[in-house]
Amino acid sequence: MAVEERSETGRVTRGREVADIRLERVTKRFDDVVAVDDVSLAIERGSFFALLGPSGCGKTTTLRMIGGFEEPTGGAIFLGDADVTGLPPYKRDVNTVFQSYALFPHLSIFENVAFGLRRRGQRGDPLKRRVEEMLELVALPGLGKRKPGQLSGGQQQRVALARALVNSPQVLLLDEPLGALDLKLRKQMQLELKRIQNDVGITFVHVTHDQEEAMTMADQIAVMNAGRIEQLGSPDELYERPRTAFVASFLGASNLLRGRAAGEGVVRLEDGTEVRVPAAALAGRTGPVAVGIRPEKIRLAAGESNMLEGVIAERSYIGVSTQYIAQTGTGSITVYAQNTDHGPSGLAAGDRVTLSWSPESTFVVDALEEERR
Amino acid sequence: MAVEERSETGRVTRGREVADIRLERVTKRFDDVVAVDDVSLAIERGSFFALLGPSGCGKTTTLRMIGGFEEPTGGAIFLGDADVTGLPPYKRDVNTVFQSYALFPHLSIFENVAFGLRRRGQRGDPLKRRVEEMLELVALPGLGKRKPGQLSGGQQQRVALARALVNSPQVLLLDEPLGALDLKLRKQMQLELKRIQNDVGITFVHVTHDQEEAMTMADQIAVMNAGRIEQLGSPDELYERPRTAFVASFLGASNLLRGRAAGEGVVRLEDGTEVRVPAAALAGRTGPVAVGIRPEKIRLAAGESNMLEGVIAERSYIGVSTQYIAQTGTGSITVYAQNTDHGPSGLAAGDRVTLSWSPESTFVVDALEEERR
Amino acid sequence: MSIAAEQLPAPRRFDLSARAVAAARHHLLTLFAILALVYLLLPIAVVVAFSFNDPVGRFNFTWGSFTLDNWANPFGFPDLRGAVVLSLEIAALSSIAATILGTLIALALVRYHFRGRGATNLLIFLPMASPEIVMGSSLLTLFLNYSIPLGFATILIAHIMFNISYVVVTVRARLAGHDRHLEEAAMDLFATPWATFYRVTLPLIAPGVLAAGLLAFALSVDDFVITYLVSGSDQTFPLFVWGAARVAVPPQINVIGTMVFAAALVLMFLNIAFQWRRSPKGAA
Amino acid sequence: GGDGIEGQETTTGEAAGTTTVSQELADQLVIANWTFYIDINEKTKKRPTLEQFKRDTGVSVRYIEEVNDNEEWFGKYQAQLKAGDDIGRDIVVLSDWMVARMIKLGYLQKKDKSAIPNEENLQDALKSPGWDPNRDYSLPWQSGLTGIAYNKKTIGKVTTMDQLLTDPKLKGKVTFLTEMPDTMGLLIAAQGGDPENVTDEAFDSAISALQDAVDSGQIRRFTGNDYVEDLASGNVWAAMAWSGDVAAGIDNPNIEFTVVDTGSHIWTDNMLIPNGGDVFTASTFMNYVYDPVKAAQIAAYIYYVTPVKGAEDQIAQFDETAVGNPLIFPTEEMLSKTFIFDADAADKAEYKEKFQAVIGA
Amino acid sequence: MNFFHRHRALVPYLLLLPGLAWLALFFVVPMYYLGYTSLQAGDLFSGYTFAWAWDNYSDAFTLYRGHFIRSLEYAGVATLAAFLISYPLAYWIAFRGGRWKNFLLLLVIAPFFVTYLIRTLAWKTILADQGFVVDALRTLHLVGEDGRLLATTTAVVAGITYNFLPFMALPLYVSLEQIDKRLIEAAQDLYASRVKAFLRVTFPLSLPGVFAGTLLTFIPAAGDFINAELLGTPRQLMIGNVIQSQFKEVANYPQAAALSFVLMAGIVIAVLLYARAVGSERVTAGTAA
Ligand SMILES: Nc1ncnc2c1ncn2[C@@H]1O[C@H](COP(=O)(O)OP(=O)(O)OP(=O)(O)O)[C@@H](O)[C@H]1O
Ligand SMILES: Nc1ncnc2c1ncn2[C@@H]1O[C@H](COP(=O)(O)OP(=O)(O)OP(=O)(O)O)[C@@H](O)[C@H]1O
Ligand SMILES: [Mg+2]
Ligand SMILES: [Mg+2]
Repeated sequence: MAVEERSETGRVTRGREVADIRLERVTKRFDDVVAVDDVSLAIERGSFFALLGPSGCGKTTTLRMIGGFEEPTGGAIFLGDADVTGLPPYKRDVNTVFQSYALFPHLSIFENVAFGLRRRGQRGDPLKRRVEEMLELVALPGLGKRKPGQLSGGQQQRVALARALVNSPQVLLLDEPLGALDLKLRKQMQLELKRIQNDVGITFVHVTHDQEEAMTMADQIAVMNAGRIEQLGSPDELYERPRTAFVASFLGASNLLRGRAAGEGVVRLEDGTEVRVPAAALAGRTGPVAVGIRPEKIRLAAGESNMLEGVIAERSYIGVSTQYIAQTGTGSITVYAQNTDHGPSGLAAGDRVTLSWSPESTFVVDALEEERR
Repeated sequence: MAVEERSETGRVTRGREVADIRLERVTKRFDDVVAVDDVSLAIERGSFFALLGPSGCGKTTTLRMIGGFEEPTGGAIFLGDADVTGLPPYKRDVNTVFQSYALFPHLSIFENVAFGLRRRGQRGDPLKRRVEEMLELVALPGLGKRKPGQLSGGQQQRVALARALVNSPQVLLLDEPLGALDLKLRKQMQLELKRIQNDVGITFVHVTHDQEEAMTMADQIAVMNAGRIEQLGSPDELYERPRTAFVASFLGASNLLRGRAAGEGVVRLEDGTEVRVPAAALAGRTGPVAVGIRPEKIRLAAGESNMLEGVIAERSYIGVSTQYIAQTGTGSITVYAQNTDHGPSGLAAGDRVTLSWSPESTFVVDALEEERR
Repeated sequence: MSIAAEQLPAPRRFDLSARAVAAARHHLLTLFAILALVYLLLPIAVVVAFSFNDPVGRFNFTWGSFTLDNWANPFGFPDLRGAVVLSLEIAALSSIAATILGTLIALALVRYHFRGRGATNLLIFLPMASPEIVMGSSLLTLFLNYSIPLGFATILIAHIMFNISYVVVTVRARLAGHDRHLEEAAMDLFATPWATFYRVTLPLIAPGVLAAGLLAFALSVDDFVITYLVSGSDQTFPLFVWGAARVAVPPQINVIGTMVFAAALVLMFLNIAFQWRRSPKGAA
Repeated sequence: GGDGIEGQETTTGEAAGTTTVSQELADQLVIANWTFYIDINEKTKKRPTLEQFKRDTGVSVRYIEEVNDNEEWFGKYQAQLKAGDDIGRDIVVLSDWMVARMIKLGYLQKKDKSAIPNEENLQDALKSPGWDPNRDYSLPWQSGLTGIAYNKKTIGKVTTMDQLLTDPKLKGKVTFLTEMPDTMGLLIAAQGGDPENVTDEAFDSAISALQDAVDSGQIRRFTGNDYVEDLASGNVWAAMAWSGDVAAGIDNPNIEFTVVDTGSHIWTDNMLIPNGGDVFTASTFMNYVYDPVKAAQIAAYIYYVTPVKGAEDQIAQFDETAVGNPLIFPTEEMLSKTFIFDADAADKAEYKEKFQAVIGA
Repeated sequence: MNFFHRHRALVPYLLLLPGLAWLALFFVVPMYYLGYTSLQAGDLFSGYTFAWAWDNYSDAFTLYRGHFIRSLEYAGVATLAAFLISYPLAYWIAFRGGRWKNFLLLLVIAPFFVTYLIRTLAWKTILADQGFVVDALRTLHLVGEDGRLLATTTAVVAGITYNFLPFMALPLYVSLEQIDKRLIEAAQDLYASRVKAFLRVTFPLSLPGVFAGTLLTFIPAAGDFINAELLGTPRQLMIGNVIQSQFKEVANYPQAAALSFVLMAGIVIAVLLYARAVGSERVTAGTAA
């Protein structure tokens, strides 16, 4: 797999010529709260980078330090090759799309978008052309005269985007820019954001607590937890090879089964079942561990080398797929079966099944106390 | 399939002894807006009923009329066998969980839950026991002394639920009760709500604009649009056999292809391809129609009787499945392939593919102008 | 499913007696509210009416006959003009000064986190919670102790002092409604702190500042107690009224009172209309 | 100043011959006086005497009716006077006992007698009061009587203090004066005491009578000039009153003034020059109003007792009915019923405190 | 400009400095001098000097206890009356005002725009013994033939109530207006009748407004002297009248200062207790409408 070599945490030394943003051991403390804790990070030029994590984990704080709205308590921040640690926001070639959009309510849409250009001394026709170009890019031509209050949420969001993009910044920071939109609009804006990033080709740093959003949009995701980066990598890497239980459960559903390492590539579960895992995944671990399998990787039939017997406890139809919950010797296991055929298919509650999955679909994380609720 | 017989629309006459709520030609007008337009509806006792629809379609208004907070402009509302049309809320054996929870901020959790019981004259130990029982049911024992402001969103939601349930109403109305929660909590609460409904066995009427939520939770769904009910049925019925393009696209993604009816069970697409559909689906239609196929029902290989040739234009990894967009003669078609195996699989952008699907997975709706944005 | 048909106004039943009671209660409240408004406005009606009175003799409180003379000659009473002018001068200066000082405090309170918030809030609150007579007398003792001559300057000092708190509260309410990130957005868009202030902050708070300024102006024009204690030989309009009240209130006082009232009403109306125009939905 | 009598033209006039700075007239003269204490043209609201003064001398007058009560006025300016500040008034008119206090405190300037040749017109009886034997600081403005004013329509005749204090028909319909010498003088006299030499016993006994009337609700208010308004509006039916007010200030034929048989107070208000006032201009004004013609003009309007000799002969030209009016020219019989309040007692702290406690403020 | 960025922590203090300095200099420092003056002794002629003259305070309590008590009584009754009048009014505007809300609110604060003294004088006209109000009441036999309104306790309390009513009505309106209407629906949903819904939900939720209004009405009412002076008799005089006359007529500054100080101290203590209980920001929030 091409995945392994791409991920690298801790001090990033490689690829300095393409690293657009670099955080070196950045810490931010508010009185007694450590909001960001010794984070190092490199973000490639032109990439779509997502910061993902639960509420309060320090995503916004990290972004604000990049933008210059907060000063780090420790560490340094580089944009390109320049150390910008002490620089005020208006001296950084970075623009931000705020969660609440922060459109200037007293200015027209045109003037909102023109704001940054005007501050940099642009005037007259070039300015006008540039702003209109940008309003076209975000599919809002002709609305320049309105005030922000007269636009819908989705439109406001696009104005915020245009206002930031029009300055052709080196980096665009987005703090949960879709948080306030409803599901449908959100999906639509996700596509649009992605399209725009493709078009303009600048670096996007996108903060979100929605793993689906992060996975569909980003090239690289950093999963944060309690001020630290738990894992950094591409979406599939994080999804398929989560390194911690936190990452595993934060990115979609997963079945985590307690067990103990029992030799090369084998984990013995609590009920004695042996599960084969990729040798690399277990690498060096001994003692209690947990093995994880994504619900969609499990077949409701024998056939793969890992197997468990169980009884269907619950079945629910969710359109694209049907979700089964099977009671097994090591606890309940969730399985998704895609509804490739018409009508409710196959098994019903009470049926006995054999669940099977391949060792390659299995990952291993440190054993944890149950984390429920 | 057992589906067909279950659906019955129009005036519901069957099962009056089990219809818990009946709306007869109910209309609600606000000044010049018709919020609810001649809606008739019967909801079975003990069922989990969802009202699904886009913002502003009249869901809340319908619910508020059932609850007694609005009076219908026309028509009648029955609870059980009693006409309750003119009755104030406090005389209806119905309780509501409001979208914003509407917890009394000045009362403790205990007193919030006890509120309805006290109004009905319950006092002392029985009251205390009942409230504590209910707090246990919603998994909040021991929090009775706190004020609502000291609880998280999910906890508040559960208090709102307990406050309504404690009165053992005939019917529980829920107005987007999960709207304010984040994704993870939302999923969790969905399960819990479902569990509680199973436990207490009363009728739930649940308003939402999230089709996933409606589908996972409800026994019956009414899809509303512009004040009217477009279709009413079980989740799988609505999903697999949507009767209008609106319903089709509101419940998940679907590929809609324009064509014309071309004889018994056949539709000819614009590029000449013939698509087989269930004879019943086309029943009697002639002229322009659209055929629909859900993305997950399409295989990226030949094998089923309907086939289209195409080129992969885009591939994106979304964890559970991978989404492909294929360019074909009749337009772009979305396909979901479940990631049953480890790692990014199969096709890449630019590859030629054959798409195939079974006639049973195909539905037919009236041809519509494109509805975009 | 939904059968397109005419709306049949289905027969609706309701509890007639319950409705009657509800209606009565509804109107009882309305009646009470209207009486309360009458109570509030009655004296104003009297003030306005008597501004058109041609009093019999010196005293303007029994109705003589209708006249426009008082309005034709609103300052036709010795010293009245001077008092009004002084009031306006003091009000203008004190409201401007208090608005500036108070706005700065409000900005700090809303936009910054700092130690001493609690103490600051308290210091803002106390003047509003002190009886005027105490503030006036304490200022007087200060001035007496330092032999500061009473007059224009001392009145101005006092008015600025009691206006600051009201400005802070008004501007803060206005500021709190705005997104805290607006200034950051401006800075993000290359606006220097100064540009941020006058391109974003100032326009945003302008309505609040204006409202605060008007409030301060009104409070200043109306103040009697504190002014009475610290005015020395200068005479503001309320002091003039006080002096006149002990002898004979000329109808011109009603004229001025009515004019002030009308001006304030017009300003308030403009403010409401302005807010309506800014938020087209009419939510002020 | 008031209404357009601001003077901008430079001064010419009779004082032009004298050269010292202090002998030069100022552009404006500021006078603080009691209300209804000078002639006024009801139509134009202008004051004829002051207009003439301006025409004759070029000095415009800012005339402020701000004295309602000696103590109140004093309290208002005390701080400034004590600090030696200019209170912006060239002449102020205050009662005898207050003049005594002001002289004692050094708040006054001496008149420029050379500018007041008309001072010789001063009534002989007033020429040498104990507290200013040579009239260095003061010159009487008007004298007056304190008696009872009543509404004969509503209450009939009220002639005794006893009626004021106890008549149940007058409950809540009576006002007394905040000026201690007036109220206490009349009360002491009514109780048979000597208001010209007040004893503690007499004072205390009068105070307790007053207290009783307050407690019972008999007395509605204690007032300065403002009783006039209450009397005219019918809120008050009988009041302790000053003679001129009733004659000149109330257009109601039902209101009558009477001296009290047991003793009415006769008092004098004096023109004074507070520190900071322009002595020469003020003195010029004093001289002006001591012209019998001018004095008659004022007296004919305000109906107080004029201190200027010869005014009686001139008054007919202003007001026929004023000729021989006992309020302006009291008869011997009236004067026999009057007293002058004990000047020391008037400013005695202990008495004041007791009196203040009763009147409530 | 970089200075501000680098010393961002200083900026709020720079903003606060001028205004707070003004308040400190002309509100806090005068309080000190008020205390200082209240301990002076002497008389008008020889001047007052500092002498730890505690008897000013004992006098304040002995001589003027009645005035203090009366002030508290009147202010209390007026506050209650203002509450009883303005609560239904504020409720009506907040819940039934609809699009007229702003206009109705304007009517409520309209009296503010007529000079306080003129308003009070207007009451004097309205309540005059010969006025139409008293006439009407006499015809209705609600007051006796020679009864009156002016120069009674009723008039003084009514005047105070009137003059400070907007201080009560505004915070009440603000707090009522802020109540989420769905809470009332929720209460009705939970079997509370309209009355119960009001008692259990609406009223408790409006308490911050009640507190703020009470404070903002009671405090100035307790220090008022104009209503007693213009509408009352010596028997209605309040502590405010005493203070103003001690200052402005008797010129007994120490005594006046001691009285002021006692009044202020009492009120400050009450306010601090109150602010601690409710939160100072919430108290002041009530005044911004
Ligand atoms: N100005 C501040 N003062 C004190 N603590 C703060 C401040 N800003 C943030 N914090 C704290 O720092 C932590 C991280 O906050 P941050 O806003 O970065 O979280 P987040 O990941 O963006 O969360 P969310 O998804 O809720 O926006 C939180 O515990 C927060 O309470
Ligand atoms: N009180 C009201 N006055 C006027 N129009 C109203 C009122 N309540 C609702 N409407 C209108 O009626 C229509 C239906 O509103 P309703 O609240 O029922 O929609 P909804 O389906 O619940 O939407 P959402 O998902 O946004 O909550 C909307 O057009 C709305 O604007
Ligand atoms: Mg955040
Ligand atoms: Mg809704």
